Amino acid sequence: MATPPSSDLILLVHQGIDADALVHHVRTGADGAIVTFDGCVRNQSHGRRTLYLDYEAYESMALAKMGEIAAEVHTKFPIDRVAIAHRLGRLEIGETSVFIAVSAPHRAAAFEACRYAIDTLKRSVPIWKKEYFEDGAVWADGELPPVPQDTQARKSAS
Amino acid sequence: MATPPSSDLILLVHQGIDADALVHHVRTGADGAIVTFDGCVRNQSHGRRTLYLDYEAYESMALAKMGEIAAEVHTKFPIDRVAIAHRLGRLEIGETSVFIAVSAPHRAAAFEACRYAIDTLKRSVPIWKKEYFEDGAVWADGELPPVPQDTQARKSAS
Amino acid sequence: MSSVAPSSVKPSIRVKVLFFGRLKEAAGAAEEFVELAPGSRIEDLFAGFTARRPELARYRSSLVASRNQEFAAWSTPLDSGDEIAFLPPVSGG
Amino acid sequence: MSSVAPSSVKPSIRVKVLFFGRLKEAAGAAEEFVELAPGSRIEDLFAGFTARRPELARYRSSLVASRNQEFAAWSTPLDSGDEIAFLPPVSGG
Repeated sequence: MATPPSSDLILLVHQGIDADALVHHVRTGADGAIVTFDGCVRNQSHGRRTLYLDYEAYESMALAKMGEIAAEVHTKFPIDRVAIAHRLGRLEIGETSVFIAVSAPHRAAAFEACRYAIDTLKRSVPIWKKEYFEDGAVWADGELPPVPQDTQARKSAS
Repeated sequence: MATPPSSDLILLVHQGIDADALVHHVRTGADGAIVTFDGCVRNQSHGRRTLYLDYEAYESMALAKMGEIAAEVHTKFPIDRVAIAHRLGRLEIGETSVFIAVSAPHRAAAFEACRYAIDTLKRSVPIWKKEYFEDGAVWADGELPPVPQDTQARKSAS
Repeated sequence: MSSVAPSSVKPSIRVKVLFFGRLKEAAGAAEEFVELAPGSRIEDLFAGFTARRPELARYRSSLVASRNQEFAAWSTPLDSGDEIAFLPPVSGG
Repeated sequence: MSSVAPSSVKPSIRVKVLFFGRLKEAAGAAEEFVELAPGSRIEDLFAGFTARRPELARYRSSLVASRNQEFAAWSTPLDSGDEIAFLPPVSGG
């Protein structure tokens, strides 16, 4: 898989995400637009009051997948730089769990790339969220990442 | 015209825009997503090296129009809060000329509302940018805002 | 400077006019007060300026007008106390 | 625990297995090392776990596997030293 340009920043952190540092990282004199996405902890989920969340990750693979998303975004959109950070561990209401910043010469690409990055992250990066309520905890519903075609199986079955 | 909810923040500033304050303003425990747009000064325009920019506004009308955009965004998208700030006066390369933050329970609305707000601002808010190059200055090409149907003229012509 | 009905007995109306951007430079002023005959429209007001400064005429097709901070058609009638602005294509953001 | 060819003379292979999220709780472990017959596939590895813990079988249709940090089909053959993970639906962001 492609590796992201060294100008990109990909982080998993166990403390608060420093959003300003990520924005600073992507800002260059060549850019006319920076779009950011800040995913934050809501105080409720499906109508139940949330107390806090706990995120865990398959860290080495999550970092690799986040880097692949950054690389893919560069091939799909005329952008400049990408920064992606995801936080792990316990998060309180209002805290930022994921932050993505994309810089580009023009705004359309920055918006589209940032949206693509978070949509893809939610579908394909091995991170899991457990939601704690007053009466218990549940693993959040999620999405099954797409897996390569099962060509081996077809071959051995023929 | 509709006025924006008092929870929105609409600013014209003559110094640096405090992006953190705008993001802080829109963040509530009910939100899962905050999308921001940061429009910043590029180091070139159509291949000519830019030295700096100077923005002027019809301030009272610009504030009114920015407030209308915020109000309109609330009617079009299921979002929580909007903050819009535009800077005026001389801006150096890399500085932020406009900053928009939108919070929402879910990310799709936050992205769409933020994009709609900046697109509409660029089309309809009376602000003008003069670009200073090494060999002179020009008023940037712009867009003519849409104007109400000329019904009076038609009536008097009949 | 209006082309509408003579203002012999009627009192004139007085409006504030603002110019912005390249139009401000072309007009040589940012702000002016103008007296017009009652019944004058925004187009009459602008015609008065082009009569005085013919070079303004070439901006006519690439500007919009506002009346009291709302975009307004050229045919909009004026009232005393109105704030009228002539706005070149906007380029904020 | 593999259903493929007998490993009488061939050396066995050894892989590292990781469980995450609800699957980690169901498996009762986050990490394990497993010895299998050469030629074993990811599906054989998982079958070995369900033989030991039948309650894992119900996760089979709602998880994906990875081999060395890449998503991998169930039919993917294993090599000694592989890091295999079983991943429930992801919910980051």
